[in-house]
Amino acid sequence: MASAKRNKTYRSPEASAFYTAGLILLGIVVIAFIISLFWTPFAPDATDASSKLLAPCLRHPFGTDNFGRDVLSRVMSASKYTIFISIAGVAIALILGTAAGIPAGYYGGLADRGIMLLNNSIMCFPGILLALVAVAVFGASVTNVIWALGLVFAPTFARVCRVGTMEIKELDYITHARVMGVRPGRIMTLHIFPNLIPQLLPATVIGLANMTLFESGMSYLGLGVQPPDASFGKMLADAQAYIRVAPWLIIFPALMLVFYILGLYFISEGLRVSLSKGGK
Amino acid sequence: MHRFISKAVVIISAAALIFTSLAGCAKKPAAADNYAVVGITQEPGIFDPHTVVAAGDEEIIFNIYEGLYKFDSEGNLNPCLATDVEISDDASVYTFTIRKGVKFHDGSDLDPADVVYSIKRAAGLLDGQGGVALVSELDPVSEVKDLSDGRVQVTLESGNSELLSYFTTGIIPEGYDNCQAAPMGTGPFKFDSYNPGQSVILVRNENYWQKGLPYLDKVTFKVCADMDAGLTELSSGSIDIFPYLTTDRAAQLDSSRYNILSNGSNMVQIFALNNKVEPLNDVRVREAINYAINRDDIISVTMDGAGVKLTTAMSPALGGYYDTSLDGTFDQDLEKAKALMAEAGYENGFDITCTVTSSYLIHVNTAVELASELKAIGINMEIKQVDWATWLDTVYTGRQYETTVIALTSTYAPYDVLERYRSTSDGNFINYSNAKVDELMEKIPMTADSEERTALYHQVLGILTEDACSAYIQDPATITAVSTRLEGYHVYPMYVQDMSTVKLAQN
Amino acid sequence: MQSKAGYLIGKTVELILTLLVVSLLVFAAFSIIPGDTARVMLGPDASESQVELLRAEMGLDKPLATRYLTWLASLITFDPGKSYAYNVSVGELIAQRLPVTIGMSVIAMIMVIIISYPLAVLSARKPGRLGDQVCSVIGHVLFAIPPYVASLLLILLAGSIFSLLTVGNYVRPSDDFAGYIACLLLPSFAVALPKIAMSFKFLRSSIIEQKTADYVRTSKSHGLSDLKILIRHVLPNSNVSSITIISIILSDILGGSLIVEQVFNLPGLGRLLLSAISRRDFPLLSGIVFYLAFVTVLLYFISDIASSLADPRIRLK
Amino acid sequence: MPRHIHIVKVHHLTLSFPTRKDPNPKPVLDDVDFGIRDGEILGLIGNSGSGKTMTSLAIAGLLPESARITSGSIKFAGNDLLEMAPKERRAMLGRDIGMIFQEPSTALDPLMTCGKQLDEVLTAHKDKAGTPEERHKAIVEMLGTVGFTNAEEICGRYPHQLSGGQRQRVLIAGAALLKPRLLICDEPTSSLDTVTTVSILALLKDLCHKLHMTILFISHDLSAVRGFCDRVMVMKDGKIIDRDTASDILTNPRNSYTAELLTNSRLDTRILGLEPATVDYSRSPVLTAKDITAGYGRSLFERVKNKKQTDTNVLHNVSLEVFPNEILGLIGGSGSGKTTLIRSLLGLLPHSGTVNIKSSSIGAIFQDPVSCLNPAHTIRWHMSEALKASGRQLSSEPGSRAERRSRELARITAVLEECGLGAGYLSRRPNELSGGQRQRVAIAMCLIQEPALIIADEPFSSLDASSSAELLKLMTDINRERHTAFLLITHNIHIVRQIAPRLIVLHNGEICEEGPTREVLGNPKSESTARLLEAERSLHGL
Repeated sequence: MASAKRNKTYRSPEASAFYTAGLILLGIVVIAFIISLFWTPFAPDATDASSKLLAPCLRHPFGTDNFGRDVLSRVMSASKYTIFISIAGVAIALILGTAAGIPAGYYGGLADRGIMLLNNSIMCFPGILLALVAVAVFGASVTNVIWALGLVFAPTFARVCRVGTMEIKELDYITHARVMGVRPGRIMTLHIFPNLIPQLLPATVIGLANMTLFESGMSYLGLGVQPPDASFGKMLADAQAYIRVAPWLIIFPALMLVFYILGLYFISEGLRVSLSKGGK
Repeated sequence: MHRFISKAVVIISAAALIFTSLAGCAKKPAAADNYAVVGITQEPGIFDPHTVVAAGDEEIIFNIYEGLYKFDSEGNLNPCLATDVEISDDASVYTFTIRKGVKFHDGSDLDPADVVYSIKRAAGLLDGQGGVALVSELDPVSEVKDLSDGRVQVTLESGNSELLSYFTTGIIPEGYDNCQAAPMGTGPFKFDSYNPGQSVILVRNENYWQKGLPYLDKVTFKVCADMDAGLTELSSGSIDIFPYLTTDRAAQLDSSRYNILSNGSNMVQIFALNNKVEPLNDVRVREAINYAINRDDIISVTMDGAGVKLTTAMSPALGGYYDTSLDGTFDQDLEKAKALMAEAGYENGFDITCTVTSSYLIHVNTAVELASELKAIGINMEIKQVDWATWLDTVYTGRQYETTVIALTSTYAPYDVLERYRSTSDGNFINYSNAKVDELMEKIPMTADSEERTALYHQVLGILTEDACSAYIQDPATITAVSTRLEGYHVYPMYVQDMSTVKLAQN
Repeated sequence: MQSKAGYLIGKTVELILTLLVVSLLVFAAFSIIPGDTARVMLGPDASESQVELLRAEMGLDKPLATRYLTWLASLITFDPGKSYAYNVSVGELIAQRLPVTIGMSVIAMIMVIIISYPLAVLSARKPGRLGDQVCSVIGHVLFAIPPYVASLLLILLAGSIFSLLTVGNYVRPSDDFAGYIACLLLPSFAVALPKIAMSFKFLRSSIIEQKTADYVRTSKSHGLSDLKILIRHVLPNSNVSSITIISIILSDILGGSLIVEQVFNLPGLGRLLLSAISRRDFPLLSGIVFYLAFVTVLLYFISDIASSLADPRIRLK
Repeated sequence: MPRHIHIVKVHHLTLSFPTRKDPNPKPVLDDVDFGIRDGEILGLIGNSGSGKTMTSLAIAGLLPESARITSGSIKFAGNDLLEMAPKERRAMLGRDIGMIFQEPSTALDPLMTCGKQLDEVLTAHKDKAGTPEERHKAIVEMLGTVGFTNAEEICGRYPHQLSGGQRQRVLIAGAALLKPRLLICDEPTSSLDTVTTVSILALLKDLCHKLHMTILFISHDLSAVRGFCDRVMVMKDGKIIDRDTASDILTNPRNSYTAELLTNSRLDTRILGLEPATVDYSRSPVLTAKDITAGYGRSLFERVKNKKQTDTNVLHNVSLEVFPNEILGLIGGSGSGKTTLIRSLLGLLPHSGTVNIKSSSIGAIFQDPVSCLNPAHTIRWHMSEALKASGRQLSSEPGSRAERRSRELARITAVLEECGLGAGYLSRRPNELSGGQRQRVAIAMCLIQEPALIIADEPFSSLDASSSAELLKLMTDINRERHTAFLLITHNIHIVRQIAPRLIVLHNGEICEEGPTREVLGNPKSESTARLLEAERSLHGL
């Protein structure tokens, strides 16, 4: 197939639109995060009884909450947990998933059945349930949330890896490598894994988004990031009582949360579009 | 098969449409609305009037059980199942005249034997109880006698003039031991059912001895996850009465649909410092904490200003027993606080944990505000939220904590408020120990003269303040939202929901 | 026919194996709790004899394998012990809460189907047109809004706009069925929203994919009308591929309703779960977790069977 | 309807795909003008992208929505198709114009039985529908006509239960069911093997006579129309560049493009001057395989259900020997077990019997040039990976790491050079190479391991003629100069005849004939060899 010559700089207009929208949305959150590492307008957990529930103004562009804490500062510092938890969780899920999925797909047979049985069993716990239980048993802390979510998401990656490996291992270049006498470990890591990246990349990005959904849900239930540290989910839970008198308490964290998730969705969609077009 | 599936989809969709349209048309039945729904934020657990601990349980069973005496909404102690009491001069013998014509929920009559059984049970005098009082305050009771003339005589080990308020403990039928599963008392409402995690339902007691009461047919205590969940239900109309609101939340309610009642609660919100753990065992550190915090700000943030600032262990609501000279002792003074910290060797501050129950937003919020304020003197306070049961277990009973925030409730009696500062008291969860206080608390019940007693109370309060045994914050107002559908609700200065006087509004 | 029975047996064996692993996972999770379970449950204040008593009551003094088997047996008989916090049978507690969670899930699923299906068919008619693009963008945005955030917004809207739908007012189905449905509509919608987007996206692309399939061209060359091709060929084929996604959506809805219940203060399994978590009520917690997973495993099993019925390629191998 | 000389008349048809950015693009069909005579078989030949499929879709009225006809007209039996209402045009499909397509595996709805799908042709045209019984009768009759002896049974089957050839017959039955006057066949045989192709072509020709149908036959392979079409048109870049009777075009191409197409259709080895090495059959063989029996296992459940039944075997007791320097040809139809045999020999498949290889390694090259190289890595990586795997790595040799690296590089470059690829290819990735170049890299990867035997599994089948020829030359050069033996699996008898001194014919998992190539092909003893030869001859005229 001569058309397989892929021009690397070419992007379909559809993919470009997704990338642009995604990067803008994600950029807002990431920039807020980076700035928050060095500076926030106020300390995010500094209370000030004299300026509570202020509507957005020059001093407090996002307003203040019921403690008089600056919502902008809190939103900025909340992005830290959201980004950190999603990246760390996905990293764990990715490592566990590939470590289980590639051998399962490559060897097939009983090993595959065993791994997939465990995999499917984990996937049978509806969404957030397993993470909630893990946190319930081991206690609510950022580390536990990360491990729990990593574990919950690992099967998704394992599945992608397994299916991809099963396809790739039938291709001639893998057969060739086997004929040449390349060891299985080397085949899996150097021959198969690089070719899984086009499938893993969108899955990773969407994993970041889904993990954020879960993390914010857990924080909303009070089982994620603990106060007074700010997280989007907890901020929203606290803001629920002021939904009518201080809607900015809901709007800004919700917007940032949705920006982050939507940005990731758009990027993964862009990746999917461009990778599927490029691959064919 | 695929055709079957397509058809099934169509049928299900159609069915769903019909349901939704039906649901749209359905109107609530207008009749039989002689009921009230009260929102509570704690899971009820114990319905036995003698083993009940949590205030959240007491506010429910207040409607089921009655004692010989009963508080009213003003905080006065009135005769209830007793018509009268005679107290001996040394305050060691109480003789109650039992009211006649009172019936239990099962229709049987109240007689002195029931009273004897109940008080013995509460005081741990029944066979097989091993002398362990279920109601620890009644431990001094040594003998309960039916005088066979409609009177019951209670004898104490030693004189105690402050004990009458504990005879509010519930009276149950003689020999009855199934209070947990099937509560049975003489109160205005009968126990109907308990759905764990959802509700407790009470129904009208037709045979209530106070004629004309109660007005309502049914009262439901509905469990809400927290105040905000309750608020949501309140605004949607599925709850009629919701106590313990904060002012800012109450302000959001539609005033045409809800009356907001506010009252001093006679509660003492305490930033409890465990006197036995480092570095809080150092009085200078405790003082520093007291000087570092700004009570006005906390009241502003948590109650929107609706609270009375406290500097000591008693609410000014107790009138003369409260020592006004202590006002202003611990006004915020950061310099002094820092100096005290330095003196104690903590000029760089320290880390500490505040274990607070997530069931009460006011306490969580207080903790958050405290954490922010304590930063100023270098104390880095981490907040650990636990559920109510865990809090009770680990903090209150287990005393495994560093600091906590909680509101202490009490009957309307100064002795009850201060009893917990005795070093041996079950309620002494801050591990406070001062021999002088122990001595004074021993002396108070023996003192018949009320002025002398007041002076002793002042002395105790003075020592507590001197020792800065903990940081006292406020007496938060009890703010209750009551649907305009109802009237006759009274806010008590203690943790009860008296539903007997509540009735439908006349319009 | 023989292979059909074989397929069924194979799937059933898989189902049972999966359930066993699921139960093992749940059991393991509650067996590796740091420290003594009975002590953790009773709190530090309990006396050693109380702890001993509870340990014996829970069978904690027996070997792990025995405990697992006992627990497994109790699960199969739908009687997994007594809740520690409520002192009521776990089965009974779950049964009480089931109407809310199941009701919400069913209503949400119906909403997903009746909203996303027609939209997907319409959108896929002319992909790339304005209507299609608007639907797709809205879909992406909905997809990114967590259900509880959607709930918050809906509460705000519902309070001021639809006074018909009362928030948090749960009516038992035995009392007033229409009221029961009505009180679940709004929370169900909040749960359904992102799933509507998900199912729309999947159905749309699956219909578009099927429309370009070779057999559609064949049918066109046979002179069939577009509508007939859509109904007789495109939709059945895309339905077959949708069965799996529907079972995934159902499981997601079940998970989502656990959170949304909390926002709407509905007495469902989610709140029971959270209260079990906060009170460290492990018998109840493990019961809820296992049965929720059980329902999901069953859903996947049913979806496998359904797709085998719908797809002769699986049925007649 | 009056009879015309031309059943279809295409007048100066121009067609393009305008987009918003480019409203006047280069037309896909440029002034196409031709007629199809009643009753003839007209071949339309051209490479992909030449516009032949668009032409057929334009006649059928199945053009993609984005296509715009800018000028011209199409008349069918005198009626202007482009003036008709869409509904009328649709009604003509199936009734007046039938169509069959390239890929029979996906051209039938997998969820519907064949009978039902054929029934749709009838119900779609209400005037011809009739009662269910009548319809069923018509379908069974037509299935009989297309060569099914078990027509009733076929009706109840789902597409996946049929073979490719059977599916194509069902599709033909569907297209011919209403006895349309025109049957458009868009590359109907390109995914079928030679034997099946021949039978399908025979069927079409038969139908043409029996049902008095006119056929427009579209193909990219000029040789496939030999002996089948009456007339042939050649298309290039949307234009018809050549048209004549079939025999004229095939024997006497009038322009270079047609000539090129013609050479592509056969592989002319004579001009390459292939010189394989001479073989000494007295030496001990490099590969000895004895009694190879292999197959694909059954699922666990099937094994539990029926313990006695053995696994379904594809190969039965196959024994063969490959001698040093030899190029051994292995031919067989599809399903004969060629691939299974190779996988067994390479140790990729569990099998019984013994395989004895007198060499440290054997090389292998495969059919598909797209997947023969790992797209994630450069050519250099591929080569050094092969070197590492062979154990001939230089790490044990003296010298610094850099020296070893440069020596390794030198070896890699030398081998690539030998395979006709310069050093410039080192840093390229597979997707930057053509199919022939990729196969060369695959051979180079074998060579760097210095094997005594290379197994080549249909290496030419996906390559164009010139690449095939070059690859063939490379293989014989290697054979001659390096004395590497080859086991060459192919379905192209022609190639085997040229370079392989010895030949094995595989049929149904057994060796049915073995011996010197000239003898076997000159005087086939088994029926299957004869059939392979016959199909080859009728298609390619060799």
